[in-house]
Amino acid sequence: MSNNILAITIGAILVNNFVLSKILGICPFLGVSKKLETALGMSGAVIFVMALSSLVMALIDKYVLSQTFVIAGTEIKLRFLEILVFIVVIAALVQLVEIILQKFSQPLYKALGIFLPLITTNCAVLGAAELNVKAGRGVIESTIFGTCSAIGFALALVLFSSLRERLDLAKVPAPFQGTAIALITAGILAMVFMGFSGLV
Amino acid sequence: MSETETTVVQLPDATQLVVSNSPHIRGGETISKIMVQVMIALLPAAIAAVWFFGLAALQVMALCTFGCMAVEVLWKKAAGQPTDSWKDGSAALTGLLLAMNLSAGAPWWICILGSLLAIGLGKQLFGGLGYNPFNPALVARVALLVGFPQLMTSWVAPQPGKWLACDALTGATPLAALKNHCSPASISDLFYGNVGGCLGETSALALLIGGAFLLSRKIIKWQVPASFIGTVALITGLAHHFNPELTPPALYHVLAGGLMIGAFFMATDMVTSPMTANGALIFGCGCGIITSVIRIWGGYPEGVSFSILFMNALTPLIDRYTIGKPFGYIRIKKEAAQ
Amino acid sequence: MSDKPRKFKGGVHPADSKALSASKPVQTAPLLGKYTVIVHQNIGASPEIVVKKGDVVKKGQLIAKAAGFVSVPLHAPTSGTVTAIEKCPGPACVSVPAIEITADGQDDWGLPFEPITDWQNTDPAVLKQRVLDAGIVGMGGAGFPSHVKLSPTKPVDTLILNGAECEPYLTADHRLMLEQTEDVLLGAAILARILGLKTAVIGVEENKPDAISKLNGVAGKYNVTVQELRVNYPQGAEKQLIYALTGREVPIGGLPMDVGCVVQNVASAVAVVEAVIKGQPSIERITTVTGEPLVNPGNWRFRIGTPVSKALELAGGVKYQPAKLLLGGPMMGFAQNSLDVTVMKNTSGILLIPAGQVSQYTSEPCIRCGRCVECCPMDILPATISQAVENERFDWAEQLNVTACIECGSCSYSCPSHRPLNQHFKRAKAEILAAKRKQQKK
Amino acid sequence: MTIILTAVLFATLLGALLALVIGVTAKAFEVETDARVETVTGMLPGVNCGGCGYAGCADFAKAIVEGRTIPSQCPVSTAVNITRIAEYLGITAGEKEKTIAVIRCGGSCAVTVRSPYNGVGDCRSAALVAGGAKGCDFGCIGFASCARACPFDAIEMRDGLAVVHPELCTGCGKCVDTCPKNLIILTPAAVDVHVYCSSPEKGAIKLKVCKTACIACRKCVKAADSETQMTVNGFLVTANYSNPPLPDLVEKAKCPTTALRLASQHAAGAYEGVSK
Repeated sequence: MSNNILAITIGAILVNNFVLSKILGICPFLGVSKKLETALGMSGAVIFVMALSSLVMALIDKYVLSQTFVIAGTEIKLRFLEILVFIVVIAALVQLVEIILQKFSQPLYKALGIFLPLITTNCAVLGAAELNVKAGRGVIESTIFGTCSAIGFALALVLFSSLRERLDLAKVPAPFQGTAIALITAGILAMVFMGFSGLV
Repeated sequence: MSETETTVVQLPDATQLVVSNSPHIRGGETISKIMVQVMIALLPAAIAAVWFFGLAALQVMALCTFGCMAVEVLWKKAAGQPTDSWKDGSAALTGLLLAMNLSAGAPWWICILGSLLAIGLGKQLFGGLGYNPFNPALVARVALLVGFPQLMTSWVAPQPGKWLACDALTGATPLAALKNHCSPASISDLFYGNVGGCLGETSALALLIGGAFLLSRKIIKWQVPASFIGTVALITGLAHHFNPELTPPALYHVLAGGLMIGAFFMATDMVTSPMTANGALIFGCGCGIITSVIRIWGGYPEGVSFSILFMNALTPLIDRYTIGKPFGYIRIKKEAAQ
Repeated sequence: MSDKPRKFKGGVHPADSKALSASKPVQTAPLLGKYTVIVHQNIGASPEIVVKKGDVVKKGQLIAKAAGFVSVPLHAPTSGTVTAIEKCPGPACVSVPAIEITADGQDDWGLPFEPITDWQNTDPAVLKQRVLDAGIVGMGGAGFPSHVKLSPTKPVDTLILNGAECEPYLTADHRLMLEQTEDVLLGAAILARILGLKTAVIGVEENKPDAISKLNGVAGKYNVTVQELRVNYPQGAEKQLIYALTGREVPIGGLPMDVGCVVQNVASAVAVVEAVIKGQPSIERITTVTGEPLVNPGNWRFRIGTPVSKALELAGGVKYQPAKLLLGGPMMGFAQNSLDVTVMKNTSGILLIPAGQVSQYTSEPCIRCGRCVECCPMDILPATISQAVENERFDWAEQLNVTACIECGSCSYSCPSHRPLNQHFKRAKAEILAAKRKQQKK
Repeated sequence: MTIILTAVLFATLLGALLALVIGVTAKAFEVETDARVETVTGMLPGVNCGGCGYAGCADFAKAIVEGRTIPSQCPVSTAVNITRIAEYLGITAGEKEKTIAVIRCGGSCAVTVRSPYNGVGDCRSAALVAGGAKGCDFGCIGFASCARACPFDAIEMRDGLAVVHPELCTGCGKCVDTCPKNLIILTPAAVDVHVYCSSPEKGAIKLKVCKTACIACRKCVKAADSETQMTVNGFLVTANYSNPPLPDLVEKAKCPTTALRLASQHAAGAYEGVSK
């Protein structure tokens, strides 16, 4: 069990990093990585949402979607509602985070701007839930996987944003300024993360 | 002065006097001097490479060095900037380091492609010298390794003193041998360099001489190689102690593979490593941990280049959080507390 | 105090080039026909001019009076007539008000002060008043009014005399300590009395062994300790000197008195002796005129208001065109673009630098080598700060403690990329100060 | 059918549940915002030039909505835009005279004395070292700090002198603070005649270092339609912007140093290197 959890942790954070290996969640990765402060805020929000959504989704998966209901004599499996349910739940959770954040940290709320509600469409969140279902993980493992994936996302985001802050001071040739050099940097970073392959 | 003096006293022409901020004199250090000294430090390793791998090694080194310089000049020309930046020696050094990361049997186009990746992708895209967040030579090496895994992991076996014997034998590197459970090389072979591998992975002795030169000239910070090699020794030593089956002793790890060249020449690259002494310590430790983990548990036989690149990415963060307190700062705090 | 030479952390070792003038005894410059005394010679408020065009003045007569506490009076360098009060080239290459006095050749002392020979039994307050009246400032370079330093608002237990003279080329203090050894020590004793202290310590860099041994020979008589200092620039910077001698760190934005110290330059100490014992105001100083292009470098005793062109003539003129003319040393001095600028109370050197030695600034990118971080005596990050300034991010520069910078120039000296680091910091400090003032106005 | 009904029912229930949770939280953590601020921000130019005196357009929009300022304080917006904002908020737009920046120095490299300078290529940095190494202590240093600050590219560097193009200048005033010599002032856009000199020094001293300095000869004062159109201040004459001279004054006055210039002609380079 503990070995399995270690494997999930390292796998999710380093080897199969959501951003740099699975290329999930690129939108916020590029969008909020201009400043370290906002990247840290976004990381916190994503970790919170992903941990919570993985837990909730695992519970829904276990107690609703995997169950067979007998209604009016018909056996019904609600598995086909999987994506619909997941997205609705994610949307609701993100909404909650947004409301709470607006109350407690106006500057962070403003800095994250449109990217906060866009966590809803952060495929990393849905991806974590879907991968959990696919791998047949239990509730605890799913939550750990979700959290660690989010930590992996956060790691990539924070690394990337600190690099971008440095690139801000660099004299990048005009055609490559902005998103272009950001994507190139992300590419090199992804190459670096390939070094971790084979760890689990 | 005597009244009878006849020579006219000449005074400076005030209109030609330059005004500028102090200081008005400067120490002799220049970028090119630093680069040349690093290249001199690489000389023993280069000689060792030629000794063990023959003229093929020389060919690779020449191709990479001149390739990098050519890419630098062509890039600057294409960008419409002054093309004299190759004179600072940084491009040539990058090329030499790239060659040190290639096998003696590397085909010519790998060298040229590597030069393009190193100078183009690794350096000029980010704005040139001083702005690249990653070590250019390592960017090229890792890109080649990922792109051409077969080519980049087939090595020439060392044939000491045989100048023309280049593609006669292929051998495995000591670290790859470990992964494939072959018999490892002897410690003395590792130390003198009688093993397969990249040009710069062979002779630990030659690299140590170069490293000592750099340390004595204060070109590199001792913190980086010390903490890097120390951490690798510690982790692999502990791993060996608890599970001798898992991995060979620490000394083997320290001498084998690219650790020496990585610790003395690649991780110490000024542009991509932290500026403060504490930052350098953290940087070296991080490199050591990742290298050990990849070597012991990872899929790749060697983790030095990945670890340095990873820590390169971490450098801005390290720099940010290792800013020391300036002179006279502590007292302010103490007084404020009182 | 231990006998071992002391030092601070960081610093650089420029070639000292002192041999050009170190062995040249101080000569007294001949009386000139005209002196142009720059009015604002001290840090703080500019003094108020009390003479007008056409006035006849005696040597040593008050020509401008102190305006406020941090300000010092100014005295006529010779007897004669005030022929003009208008702008002349100043030490920062910007025209500043000056008083032109045409000498009558008599060089008549007006003797504004009564000599105090029995200083041991004189009230310290009277002595301090004399220091103020004589217009004595820090003669090492900064020009900070001495009487202000002698009026600490915090308890002081150490008087330090600064004889480090860490700037390359300069030998004025060296010659002074050698030729007027007793005066230096007597000055220390008088200053100690003003501060209510019994002892004083004088710090001298170990590259002046002759001065050190000479000082040691008589130091005991005046209760002064001589402390050798390691040769390391900026050893003569106040905060670094205090640290080397006492191990105390002056807080950022603080003054030496915050750590119980008062630092005075050796030349100021001699000026104090002249003011107290002889009753003479501060109207002359020893200045090193040096540099490779000069025919005959040396040390001269100049009246305040002597034009640089005359000083260069005394040194035999130049053999070839120099690249820069500096007032002060090569590390912290000010580049001049006029030969009409005049010697002031804090002009420790007039220096000509040949083109081969001059530092050419370029804006090559920083290669993050960390040389500047290593040598910074204030332990800040010059490289990062300069990048912040280049991007006009002054808030960031302030976070990085740019305000702690003492502008010693060690970072620019050691930078392999030839970056104008020091100028960046000057700019950052000016911008931060301006922003603060703006905020205060609001 | 059952499947469909169940799915619909389940989704509805789930939706209702989540809606309840969000609703309760939203009520508990309510934060008041004024949606109008965002709309007004959208109507502003968005260049964040700060010409209105606020930190960027969003801040200005907030100030308008809160009634602390009026829309016309924006120097960049067109009159139509300002009216639109005023109509949207139901307030009066107010009126603000259109201004342009004038850099009061004509000392290009050709006509001034300069020392060789080596250092940071930025006016504010250069001013700290030898006052910019220019013979005149009050003239344009010529390192383009104002030109870099201009969000509208209205300032051109010509032969070491910053020149404003009146047709591009919006009068935002962003350049004013960048000049270490305080050469830049905002003047009514309608006035075309300016004295391109700011040095209060005596005429003889000025002429030693600059050929286009104002030497206070008063030719322009005498030639003006009324004496009050030009103000004499020590050794410097300036246009009186509350009673401005007419453009033909430049022609009539025959300024011997060409310090008196028309802004439009100055921008076109008509006086370059000219001195009599």
